[in-house]
Amino acid sequence: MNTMIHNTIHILLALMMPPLLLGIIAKTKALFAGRVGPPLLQPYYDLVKLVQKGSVFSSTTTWVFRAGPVVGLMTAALAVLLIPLANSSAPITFTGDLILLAYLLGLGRFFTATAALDTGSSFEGMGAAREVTFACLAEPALFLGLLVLAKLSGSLQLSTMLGSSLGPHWMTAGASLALVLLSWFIVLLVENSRIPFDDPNTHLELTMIHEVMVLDHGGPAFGMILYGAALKLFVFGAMIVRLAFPLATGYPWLDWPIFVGGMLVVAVVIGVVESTIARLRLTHVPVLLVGACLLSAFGIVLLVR
Amino acid sequence: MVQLLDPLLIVALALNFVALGVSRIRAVINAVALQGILLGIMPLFVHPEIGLRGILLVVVTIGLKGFVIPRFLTHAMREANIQHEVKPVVNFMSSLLLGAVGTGLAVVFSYTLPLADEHTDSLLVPASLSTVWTGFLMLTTRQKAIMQVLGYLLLENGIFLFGLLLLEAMPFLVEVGVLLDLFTGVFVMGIIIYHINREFASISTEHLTELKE
Amino acid sequence: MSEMLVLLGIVLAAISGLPGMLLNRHSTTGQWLTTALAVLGAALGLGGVGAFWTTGDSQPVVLPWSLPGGEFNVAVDGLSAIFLLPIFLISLLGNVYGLGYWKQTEHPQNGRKLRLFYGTLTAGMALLVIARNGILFLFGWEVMALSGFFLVTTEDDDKEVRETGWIYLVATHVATLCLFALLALLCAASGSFALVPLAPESLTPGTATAIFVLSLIAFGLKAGIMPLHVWLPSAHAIAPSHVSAIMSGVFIKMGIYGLVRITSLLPNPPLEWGGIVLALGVVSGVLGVAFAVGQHDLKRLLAYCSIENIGIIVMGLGLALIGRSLGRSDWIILGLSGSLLHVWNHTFFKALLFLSAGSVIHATRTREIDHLGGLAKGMPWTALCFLVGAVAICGLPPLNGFVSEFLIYLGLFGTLGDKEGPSFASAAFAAPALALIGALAVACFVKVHSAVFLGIARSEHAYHDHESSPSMIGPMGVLVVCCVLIGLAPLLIAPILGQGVSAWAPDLKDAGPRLTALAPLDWITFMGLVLIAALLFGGGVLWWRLRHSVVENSVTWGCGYAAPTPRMQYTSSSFAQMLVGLFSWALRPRTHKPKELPLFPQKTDFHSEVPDTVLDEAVLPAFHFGAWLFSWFRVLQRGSVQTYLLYIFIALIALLLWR
Amino acid sequence: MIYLLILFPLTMAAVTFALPSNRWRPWLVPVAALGHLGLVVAVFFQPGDGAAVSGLGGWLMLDPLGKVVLGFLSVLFFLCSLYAPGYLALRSDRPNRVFCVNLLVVLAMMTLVTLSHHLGLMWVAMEATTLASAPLLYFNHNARSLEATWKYLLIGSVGIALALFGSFFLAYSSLKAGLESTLLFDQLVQVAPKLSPQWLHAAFVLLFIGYGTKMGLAPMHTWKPDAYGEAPGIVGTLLAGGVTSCAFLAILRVWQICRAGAEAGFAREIMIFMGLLSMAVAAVFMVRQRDFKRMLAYSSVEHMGILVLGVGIGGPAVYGALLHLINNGLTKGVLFLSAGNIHRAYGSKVTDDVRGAIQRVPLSGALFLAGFLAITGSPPFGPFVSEFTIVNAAVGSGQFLAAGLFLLLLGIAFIGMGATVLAVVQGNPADHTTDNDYHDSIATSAPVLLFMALVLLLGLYVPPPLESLLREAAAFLAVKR
Repeated sequence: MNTMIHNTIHILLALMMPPLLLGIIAKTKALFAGRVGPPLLQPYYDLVKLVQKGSVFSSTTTWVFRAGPVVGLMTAALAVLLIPLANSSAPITFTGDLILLAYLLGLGRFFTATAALDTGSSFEGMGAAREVTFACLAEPALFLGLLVLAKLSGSLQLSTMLGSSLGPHWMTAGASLALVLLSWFIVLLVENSRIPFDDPNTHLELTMIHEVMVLDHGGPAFGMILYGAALKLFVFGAMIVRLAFPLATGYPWLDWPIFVGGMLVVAVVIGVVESTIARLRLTHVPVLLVGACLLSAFGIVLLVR
Repeated sequence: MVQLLDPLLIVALALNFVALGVSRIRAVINAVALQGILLGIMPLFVHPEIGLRGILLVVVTIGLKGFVIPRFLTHAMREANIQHEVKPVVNFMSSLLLGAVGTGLAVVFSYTLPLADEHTDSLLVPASLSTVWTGFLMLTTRQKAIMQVLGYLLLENGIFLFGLLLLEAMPFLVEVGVLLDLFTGVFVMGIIIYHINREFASISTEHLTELKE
Repeated sequence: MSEMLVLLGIVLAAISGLPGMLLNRHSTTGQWLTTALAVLGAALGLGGVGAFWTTGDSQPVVLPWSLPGGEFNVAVDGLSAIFLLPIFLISLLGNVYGLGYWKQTEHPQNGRKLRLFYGTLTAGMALLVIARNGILFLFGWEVMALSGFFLVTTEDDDKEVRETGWIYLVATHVATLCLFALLALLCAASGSFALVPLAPESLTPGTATAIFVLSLIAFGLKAGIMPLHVWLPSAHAIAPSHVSAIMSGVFIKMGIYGLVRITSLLPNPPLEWGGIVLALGVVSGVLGVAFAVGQHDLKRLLAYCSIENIGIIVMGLGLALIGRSLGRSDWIILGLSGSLLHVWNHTFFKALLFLSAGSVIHATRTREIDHLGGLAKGMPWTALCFLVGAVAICGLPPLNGFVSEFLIYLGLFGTLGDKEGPSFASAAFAAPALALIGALAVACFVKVHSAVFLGIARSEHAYHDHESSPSMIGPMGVLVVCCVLIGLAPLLIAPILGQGVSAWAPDLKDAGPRLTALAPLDWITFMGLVLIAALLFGGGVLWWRLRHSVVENSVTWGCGYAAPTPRMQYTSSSFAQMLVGLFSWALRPRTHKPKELPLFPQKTDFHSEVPDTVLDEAVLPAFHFGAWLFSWFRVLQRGSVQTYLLYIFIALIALLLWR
Repeated sequence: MIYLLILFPLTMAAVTFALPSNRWRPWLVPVAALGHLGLVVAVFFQPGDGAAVSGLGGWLMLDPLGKVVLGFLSVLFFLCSLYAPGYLALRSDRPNRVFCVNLLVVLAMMTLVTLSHHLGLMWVAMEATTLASAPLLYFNHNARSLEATWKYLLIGSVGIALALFGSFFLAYSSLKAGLESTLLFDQLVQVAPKLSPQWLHAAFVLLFIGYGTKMGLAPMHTWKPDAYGEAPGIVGTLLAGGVTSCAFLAILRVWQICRAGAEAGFAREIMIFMGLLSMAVAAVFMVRQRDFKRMLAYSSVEHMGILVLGVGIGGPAVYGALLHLINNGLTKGVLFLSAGNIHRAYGSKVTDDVRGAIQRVPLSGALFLAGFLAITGSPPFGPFVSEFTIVNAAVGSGQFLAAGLFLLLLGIAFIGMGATVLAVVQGNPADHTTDNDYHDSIATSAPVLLFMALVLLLGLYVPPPLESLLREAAAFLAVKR
């Protein structure tokens, strides 16, 4: 019964909240820039608008082009169900679900990139190339971090690894966890193509990664892409939050607000980062990502030495 | 009578040096022939009580080594109308020296050899070894095919000399077989030389270096 | 029973090519007879395997054999069965595919030869897998290797083909010679050529190490483990596609089989062995796929990708070895069953990919990825099959590749150790490496699939696209089904894998049940179904929205550029450029770029390639140096008879003074 | 009976000499060969022990070792003789009287070698084979064959002269030991323990060098590439398979005496060393060899090395060596005859001109390739069995260095040989090479096929009679009497 309710909350939160994060980031950046900025709920309005729009498809495209957004959205949606949000375990949890999580996102990436290349436009090709290239360096960082968590929790279920049991380890193995936290934040930035890796709202195609991949999408399909991106951000945000504040108040109902608060904080932090750091030169991106890998690697070495 | 053997051997050795030292092929042939004759009569001195088959053997040997083969070679030489070994790989002086050194070594070496008592003081073994050595020298340093045949003959002579030590081990049949082989061998070589001469208008083995890596 | 069926299948496969040889080179009767025989044989063989799995009994067939040390001794066990299935299945599909792909009428000069050796290859592999005697094993091995040579050199009028075949032949013969030594050592240790586990006291550490190293070299050469892979990429590239399919899908797995079999014979392996094997696996995996990313020859790319998957398989084996050294049965089970399952999976999707590639090549007559493009419109089924294969080979759910990698991941994470039992945490670093491999594979296959099938045709080659005949699409369909089936219902094959593991580690009798206990295969099924349902739902929603909204068609948006041409598309090379740059320390890419652009740029060209570093910079130079060295000895034979006689004299003196 | 074995070929030779017709004469060779084969079979299955087949008061005797070699020689010669008529028909321009006669004389002399138990007699027979085969080499009557013949004759005669010297030493060693000097094999083996070691030592070296020259062991092999390169394929087969086997038999006899005497270890070392040396030299010279007939000659050097090495390693390897004697001979038959056909089809034997043989002469090309795979020890062909037996014995007796080098050299030889063979077989023939009218016919390819069939058979299974014969021979060599 209880789990029932928790799962419902989980799902509702996971479906409702993501666009809000985008809104908050935008707002933060606006404040830093001294502008009023769009309303917090702007992303929701955009989604509604897009869903009602008609669409234009390039005559070179095939069904793959239409499949891209669907896969991107659905894999992200499933990934959300694997992540523990508050101290209750995720709706779906089993040994090795962390691997499924990573590979679901991989599937999404595969089809987003393929759909981009389906148009035959060199700009979208460029974006796809960068997306998959950076992912190659982000994945190891993610897994090295997971190694640390697995070592600490002695389990291969995200719900346990990111569960409340993580709290005490901050005392014993704080250094490792801090390193992982840092490297995962970098992963979050690159996976969701935020500054310093990518600039979601520049309109200079050559510099963009994610945005340029979806240049040809419009209408409902584009809506799906936006929503999928938001979900993906939510997934990584949730992982960061669980890693950062694994504390358990003991009152399950209190944990949810705390989590939501955590998510908002993360969003704000992202906003702050985006407005304070300049975008990296594309050629320097790999260096930073390798750095992220090394951070997590160092974390696990500290642990098993 | 055995004591008469050593002088003969000395002569045989001397003939080795003739063969090494002169360039006139005719002279070399004669030297080898003479050595053949000497070898032919030696059994009589080694084993005085030799008997009929010994006599026969002697006759055959002398006949082949002393007359038939030399005749044949002379004929081949005429066919090819050459008189001289012009430029050996090692010139005559040095080959003489080499021959002398070899003979010396042979003598020294043969004293270190564990010979049966009855042979220790005989010159047979040194003579045989040095003749073999001479044969090798001829074979490896002479350019004219016919000279190499002569070298081969010297080699055989040397071996034959050693064979004198153990006549009874070598039954008549085998002895004759050996001689027959020798003769056929030289005969075939002669034929080949004839063909070589026809093919290259010379019997110098310099021409025979087509086949190589 | 099963042995008999398998043997019958072997015989039929071996003779399947003969009728064709007797017939005239232009008659098509031969190819039908051959295919009929081969299919029948394969069916019998599969029946035998099935019989083994259902009844689980095996009566070894043992006959005396008058070769020294030889004994005709064949038996099917869990391992053999696992390797027999791909052999017969791919041989069956390949033969059918060949009907359309390599018509006798189109290839009168080499069609019969191809079919003959296709059969003998199958027979050789099946024989070596069921052989229980070293000599018999060697026979199967060499029949396989030589048939492979003749298959690779099917079109030997082409210089490139001849050189490739030559490199292959040298590599395989080196492997065979290593096997000579290996078997001799085994025999010296155990006293017979019977392939049975050795008693621990029967072999010294030195001998054990020698056997291990030799098997690594011999079988590594066959399997194409980096850096022993030198023969593999070109061989797979130039062979006819259904040959590439069986070579990449099955043939190189025989190296894996040998490694698995030999390691199963050696008692208590030291920890280093497992470590070395695991490390080799990581190297092959990462570099294999890195090289693959750099290729722009369709089949060469797939070949390098085989090296990657061999790497994954070897990682699993290494994990199992570590488990055996440390007595961790769970690592053994997860590692080895993951490895064995990946053998199957790679067989299915790699064969699928090669067959699809073959259908592309058959239509367009080129392997150059950058000349293709937009084929999905002309050959939709091929495109779909290739897409399935691509998703599967990237190890993405809900297809089969995911399952095997999942098992290996679990094992690798397990090496971190838990409350009870020893740990070997340095092995856990293979997990991120595997993740890297996965991500690179995604990059690689996004590139190849899109460049070949999506976008617009890049050259007139690609305008000739037409869907292939059913005899070619059919086999691909079967493989697609296999991929989906294993991906969705891994529980079905858990017992089979269990038998394989038990055959490797005899003390693990209950490997099957324990596997299902260790790995949540049921969850994989569930999630796979959920994923498919979700995708259908999402697709439905989009479709419904598009139905009820305005949809127009137009050209791709060129960011304002008015007249885009096909040449302006992102090519596969440009797609891979960044990654190639990241790995340039290993790939050593060669670029041919114009000096500098003049003031008024005129027509110029740029192209880049990723040759095989090991082959071009290590192996070939070494061989040329050796030949150069040997050539100096020729002065010893200048034709002067005097010198020759001198040699004799010198030899005589030398031997006289020997002592 | 035993005399018949030698006299029959000789009489047939006389008949052949008498027969005037250049066209029909070649057909006498197979007839004689068949007769010889029949006689051999008859002798083999003759009731009674070895003494039953002996003559000249023990000078001639058919011991198990002799049986192996004699049986093999007879089969080899028979298959070659089947090839002769077809070949000579192609060469109808040349008179073939000498050729046919000498073929039969060689057969007779080889038989004599296998039978003779008197070292002197054996020497005579060996030298006779040299002399009789010289005209065979010169069959083509051109400058190159002339040079080859000269070298073969001179080097062979010198070498064999050394063998005679060695035989004398052997006899002397018994004399020195105070025994009545003899060259009778059986007596020598009996008194071997008493023989004076120094003389025995020297005798072994001389005999080894002498017969080794005939066998073609490095560094006495120098005549081989020239001779085999210029001789017709059939002669190459006879030399590489037959005469060399006789020389090997002679070495085995001497080895047996040494083994019975004090010099076993020493002789073994020398054989292992010379065996490996021959393999090494052959391997080195095979790399980048453009003339495929010379390449075959080096391959023969290599395999002579393997034979000696096998005996040197001892134990089961001796069995392997004896089996390899047969396998090598038969495979050489395949190689030399098919190479001869290819040579005839292209009118050249260098890889610059010869390409795509498998298209120009499919049967010979395929057989050449198969023969190459066989001789390099690939299963399922005969040589694999024998070579593997030798490796196995070496490893089993802990001689890892020898085994390792053996495998390494096999590998190099494979690479060297393979490059040439594939260059010949694969690819497309150049146009100008396809104009002459030679094509594989029954007469020229059936014997090769027979050879190949035997090689394959021996690879798949060793017939029990042959196996028991080999076992007897190996035991005969092993036993210390």
